[in-house]
Amino acid sequence: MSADIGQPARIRSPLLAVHPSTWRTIFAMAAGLGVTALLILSVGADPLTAYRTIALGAFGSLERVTYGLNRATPYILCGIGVSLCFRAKVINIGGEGQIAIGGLCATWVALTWPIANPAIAIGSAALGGIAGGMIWASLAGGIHLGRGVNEVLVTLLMNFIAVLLVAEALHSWIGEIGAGFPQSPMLTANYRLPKLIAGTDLHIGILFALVAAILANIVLWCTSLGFAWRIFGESRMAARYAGFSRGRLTIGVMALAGGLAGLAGAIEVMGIHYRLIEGFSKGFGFNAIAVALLAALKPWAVIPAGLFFGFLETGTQAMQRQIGVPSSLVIVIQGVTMLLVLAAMGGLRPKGGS
Amino acid sequence: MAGDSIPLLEMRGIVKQYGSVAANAGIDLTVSAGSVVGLLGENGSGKSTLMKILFGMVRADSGTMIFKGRELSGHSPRAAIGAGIGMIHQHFMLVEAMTITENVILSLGPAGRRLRKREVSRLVRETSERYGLDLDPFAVVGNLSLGRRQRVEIVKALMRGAELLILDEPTSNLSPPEVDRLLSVIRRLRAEGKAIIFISHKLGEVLEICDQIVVLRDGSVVGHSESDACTRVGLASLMVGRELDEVFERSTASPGLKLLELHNVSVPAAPGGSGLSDITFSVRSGEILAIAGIDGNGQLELAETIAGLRPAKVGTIELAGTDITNTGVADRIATGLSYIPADRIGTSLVPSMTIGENLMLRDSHRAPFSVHGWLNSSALDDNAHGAISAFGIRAPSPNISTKRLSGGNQQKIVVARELARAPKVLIAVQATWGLDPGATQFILDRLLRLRNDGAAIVYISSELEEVLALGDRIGVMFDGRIAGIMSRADADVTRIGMMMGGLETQSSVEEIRA
Amino acid sequence: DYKAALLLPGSINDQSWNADGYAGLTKIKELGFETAYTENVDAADHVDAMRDYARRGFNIIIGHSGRFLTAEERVGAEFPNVQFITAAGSAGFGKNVSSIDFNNRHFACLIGYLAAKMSKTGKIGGVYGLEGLPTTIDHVGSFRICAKKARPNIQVTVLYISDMEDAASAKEAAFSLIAAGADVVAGQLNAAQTGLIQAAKEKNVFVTGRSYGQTAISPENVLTNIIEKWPEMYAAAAEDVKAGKLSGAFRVYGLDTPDATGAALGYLPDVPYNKAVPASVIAELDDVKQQIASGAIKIEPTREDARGGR
Amino acid sequence: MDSAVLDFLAATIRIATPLMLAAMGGIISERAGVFAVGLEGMMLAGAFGAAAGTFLTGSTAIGIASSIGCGALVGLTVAVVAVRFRADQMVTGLAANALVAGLTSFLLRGVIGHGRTPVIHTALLDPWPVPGLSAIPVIGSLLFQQPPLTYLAFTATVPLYWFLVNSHAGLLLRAAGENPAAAYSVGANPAKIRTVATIAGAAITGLGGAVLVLQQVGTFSDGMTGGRGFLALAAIIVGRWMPFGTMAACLVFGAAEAMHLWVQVLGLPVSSYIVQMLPYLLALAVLAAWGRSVVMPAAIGVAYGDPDRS
Ligand SMILES: Nc1ncnc2c1ncn2[C@@H]1O[C@H](COP(=O)(O)OP(=O)(O)OP(=O)(O)O)[C@@H](O)[C@H]1O
Ligand SMILES: Nc1ncnc2c1ncn2[C@@H]1O[C@H](COP(=O)(O)OP(=O)(O)OP(=O)(O)O)[C@@H](O)[C@H]1O
Ligand SMILES: [Mg+2]
Ligand SMILES: [Mg+2]
Repeated sequence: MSADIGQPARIRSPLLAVHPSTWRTIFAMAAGLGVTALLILSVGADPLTAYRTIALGAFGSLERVTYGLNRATPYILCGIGVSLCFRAKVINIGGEGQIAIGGLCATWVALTWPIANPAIAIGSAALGGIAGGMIWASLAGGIHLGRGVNEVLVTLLMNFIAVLLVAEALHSWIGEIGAGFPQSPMLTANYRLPKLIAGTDLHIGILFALVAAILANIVLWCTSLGFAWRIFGESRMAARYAGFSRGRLTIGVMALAGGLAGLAGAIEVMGIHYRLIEGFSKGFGFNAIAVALLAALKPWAVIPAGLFFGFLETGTQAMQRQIGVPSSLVIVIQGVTMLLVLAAMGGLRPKGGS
Repeated sequence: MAGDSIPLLEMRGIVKQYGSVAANAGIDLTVSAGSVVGLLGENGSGKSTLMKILFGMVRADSGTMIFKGRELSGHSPRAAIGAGIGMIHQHFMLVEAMTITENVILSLGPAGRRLRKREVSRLVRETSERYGLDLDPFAVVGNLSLGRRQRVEIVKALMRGAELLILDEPTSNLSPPEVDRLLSVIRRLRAEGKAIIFISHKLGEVLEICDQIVVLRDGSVVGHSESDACTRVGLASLMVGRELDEVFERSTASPGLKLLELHNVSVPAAPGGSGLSDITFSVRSGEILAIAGIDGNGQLELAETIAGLRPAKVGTIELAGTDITNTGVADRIATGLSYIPADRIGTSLVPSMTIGENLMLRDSHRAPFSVHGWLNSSALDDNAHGAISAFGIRAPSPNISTKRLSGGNQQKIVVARELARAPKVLIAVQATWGLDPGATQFILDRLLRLRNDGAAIVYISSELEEVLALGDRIGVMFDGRIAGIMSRADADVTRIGMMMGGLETQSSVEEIRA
Repeated sequence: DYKAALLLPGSINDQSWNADGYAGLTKIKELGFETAYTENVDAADHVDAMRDYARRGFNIIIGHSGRFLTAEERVGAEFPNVQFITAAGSAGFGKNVSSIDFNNRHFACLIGYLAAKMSKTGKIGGVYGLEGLPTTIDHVGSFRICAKKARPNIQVTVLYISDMEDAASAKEAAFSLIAAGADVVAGQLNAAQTGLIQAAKEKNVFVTGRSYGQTAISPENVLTNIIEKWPEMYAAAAEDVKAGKLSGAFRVYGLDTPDATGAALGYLPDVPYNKAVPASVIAELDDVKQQIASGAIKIEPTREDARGGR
Repeated sequence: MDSAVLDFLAATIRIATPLMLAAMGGIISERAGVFAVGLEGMMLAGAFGAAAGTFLTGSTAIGIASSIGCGALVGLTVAVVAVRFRADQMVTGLAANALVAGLTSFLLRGVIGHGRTPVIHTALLDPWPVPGLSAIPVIGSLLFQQPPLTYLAFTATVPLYWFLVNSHAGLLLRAAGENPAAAYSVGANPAKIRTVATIAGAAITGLGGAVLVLQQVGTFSDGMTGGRGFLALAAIIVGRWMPFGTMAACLVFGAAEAMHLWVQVLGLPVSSYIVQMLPYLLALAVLAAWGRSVVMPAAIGVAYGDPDRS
């Protein structure tokens, strides 16, 4: 998990006056385009058109951009938490479950209290989501510390449980009677996130994400808590020697990550669906991990990484609609792109095992 | 004279640049078969780097190496081993999760493939017994003390065998008797016509064992001569580049009130370690209690228990009158307890973090480093610059990660941090481990100053010299107990030696309580 | 020139639900429509995808699952002259957002009746997903009710599994039913349906499927399949649009809508049942059909009828 | 009733088998210091290989071989990105999972199906009764009448254990996973070891996918591994990176899965969603009772390159 990308990779030969990783990146991009071109040709479509539709699908119009931003929001929010956890070597892969619980709690708040003032309404639902995520994550942290169960396992298993909890809730007390799909009743207007740009679907969630990223960066680098987390992540023994409490640091970082994931869930509910629907969190958790690691666990870098994911998705999906390639091809293209970007970034990583 | 025979190894113009640091600035080194070459130099002068290059762990920027008439170019440890070069690394290359036997098998390379575990463990036992290194082949390395790990490295090297053996500070963690045994081993190897490169900061050893001595400073050779033409003082000043007065000043102690008191402290033994049984002693303000003992007799446990890293199951610990038996590490730091552990990498230092950050490792949540939880970066920088100049830490900037520092310089950071707190009580374990004479003296100096300023110091070391030089009272640990504590006046080496060996224990409790 | 777009929750590889939907789209194509489709549409993309198609002048946008209804309701309001259709939806909105479905009650009832009649042990079972959905309640409840109609003392055991695509765990579910004595296994899963067929094949008990392809897997053991006629239903809707008729209704096709029944039991394209089904049973089934069509039999399943377990 | 117990145990073994093969592969790669997050993808690739190979050639032997090959290919990909280019191992694994999920579906339709989905049905491997042993009254039918890959899954643990603990190669492998620098200093090449281990492990994991296709469902459907790769990963951790412990863990997971079906068959007053939580709650409970997990291979997940530039 070590991703201290701080130090620049050494320049191998004077001929390469450039950061070697630059070449790698260029190569990776070229390779990526090449591979995807072949795949696209294989289904009888024209790669250039495909690329154009991807680009247009991602950035073609203000509206397209807003979709990408909305898509990126949960990845960024949840990714920030993941990056902090991984920094502290607390391998929390419970993002999906925390998002699900967050969405559930936010919905519950929204459906239980008919608050008129939108600001208060949204605020309280968001807090509900945050609290839910925090509690769910802290629970995982508690089991991990209390019983010494590896955190990866606890969070993984609790993902399954969380998703089933949401299903159960939708099937029983929070579900909409007679709906054709497991979903809650619609949220009232005052519980819907205001639009950032009128006439588009871009809701204010992205602002939360940006602010959170900046705050997280500040916490990590400018506070003694962040320092403690970094030490804790670098060496458990050093953390002990420094007198940090393993319990507090672990629960603390888990709770923070859970809160952010919970907020992401609340935002998906209040900003996208206006209701809780089954499987709304599907895959978000793992994407968030990918985003955080792609960002080399730097909270601020989670923003570009998250946007990369968001726009890659909107773009490739637009391509799927425009030139009718199978969705599987889209997934392949996303996978290939990611692997190549990773390989390119590898050059930035410090070498040496220990 | 060994020097006249055709050289086994010739290194010419070795250059290795680390960023702005010239670790090796064009070094020539010649070693002939059947001779021991001593490599001396301050911390950070480039010894380990040169050796790592020779062994293929690090690639030189330029320079040539000719071994047995063949040029070693772009080679790896595998090639080096193949060519007949062996190395004991300053920072151990051991797999902690594995047993000693498994580590040895690994080190044997392809040769180990055919060997059975049973045979190897037998060999390990034999070898360690023959050289008096006392190792349990089935012990898991992770549970071993530094001293034992050092022995494992030696056994590895001996069993692999090599025509040229590189020993990078092999004695740093050994007790005097172990050192003697190692030296006799080296003599035997030399007699067998093997060549040895011997790195140490202990001039006595070097003069005793080496045929030639090469002195490095700032990555270049500043002196090269037959050892019998050298004197301690001469070498020391050659290394440091200035005169070093050999014996250092120490005013007599003026003990004040008791700052640290242990009453019947007992701790159960952790796997592979020793426990503590019924430890009782006290240290007064302005007093140094130096504790000798063969590594692994509970010194580590004692230090950790006082520092708060191990709960004391039985007994009480008082710091300046307040009972700290059940308080955590942080509280003990706050009440003025400093701790310099033996284990540098990963415990007292975080290698991947910067010098500045490491210097505030244990005070990060206190002023000046942070106010209301906000880190104060200027305080961090000032502190770092201050420490770097005050302790002469060799580093281009306070913002480089400490893993780029030489062993000695790393230790200076730890000492700087723990002294900066102006502690009431200091627990120091092997504080001068791996430090060059200049640095060693510098640090012992600082400890004495701290004592003169009224702190109580517990100095734990397996180096008798140091213990005797430093302690106002001398204690000896054996098998998790205090075998005895005597005042500086009536400390005599043979008696201490007996105690260290568990052959004598002191009966009169009064003397302990004194 | 008319255009129709189809949004699918999964991949058309599944030889089941999504494949049916895709077949429906090809049928629309035959009617001279220009067609497009998107698979594996995540919840977060529903609105995006629909708007995009609507913008690009598609006249019919079909969401092939109840989960699309929310988004259609929303986007439908923005594009009043585009026909939005939710397959297996549960409601219509405004003038242009409609839901269509085949009548789960009718066909599940026939399956339940058939299963009960074919059982020797007096125990039958069914494996389903998404407990509690109206369509699921209709389907499972009717299965149980009609089984009891056929044989009051029959024991009906129902299992719900989380993943309707996971054939291996569906197979295990079937095994556990069979182990508990069931000798006829029904179910309504997606890709996982093949798991039921395999289990039945291995333990040599009767099973019902969802496509002729599943008959092919084990001709001896498959009694029949509920063949859903999405092509018909989509075609009907498409014709309306061509004729300029938009609909905001919730249409359910069943045995009581003779010209388009929405589904049918089929073993092979023109063979309704496995030859193992005695003529007498077939006669009874035809009779049941009549009564359902005429409304003589009314099936009103409740959550209780659709409960898991016995 | 003991027949019910037998059925339960049989189900446990069936469910555990694919997990075990996947996990054994995972152990090899993790012991060498490479996170096995890609198990899901390797397994899915193996399943695809088995289905495609058997479907195209009609020979299950070739199917098994190609499942090994496909698994290894994914391993190669992971190794190149995570070891050669030292990219983060966890995210590399996740990306590989995505890639395989898409590619298998794509190839199934695009290449084998020539644009439309082929209906793949493969014969299932027949049980190989062990002469003599299979005649033993109770356990005979349970343990010694299994299809070949099941025997393989169980017996593979023994040589794997021996390899890790006693063989020289195993020692090097573990060294690469515990302290690559030390391994390098004694002349080994950690990067090479990790590459080989990842590929070899992936090949074995691929067989786990083959089990799903050739021993259980006899067809390939998108994402048919349904998260089993991650369960296998969990089993490795529970089993503390040792074959026997991991085998036990897989059996526990299998038993939990089987049990939740049984609980449903018996019927509980709670909804199926609650019952479906059972396996996970049970796993958590077992782990919590188990107590603190040993620390994982020290250098797992730590990229290792030329220490010169450390
Ligand atoms: N800050 C600390 N304070 C007290 N004990 C600690 C601290 N850090 C680590 N330890 C101890 O060191 C051992 C190893 O630490 P480590 O945390 O890596 O184990 P772990 O099983 O990975 O748990 P975790 O993932 O929480 O670190 C643990 O058993 C723990 O008891
Ligand atoms: N990996 C590295 N990256 C950057 N600088 C390094 C690295 N290794 C060594 N150096 C620098 O090279 C110089 C020589 O280091 P080296 O370890 O060879 O000194 P040394 O003579 O062995 O010191 P000591 O006696 O303390 O072991 C030091 O200034 C050190 O900071
Ligand atoms: Mg851990
Ligand atoms: Mg050195």
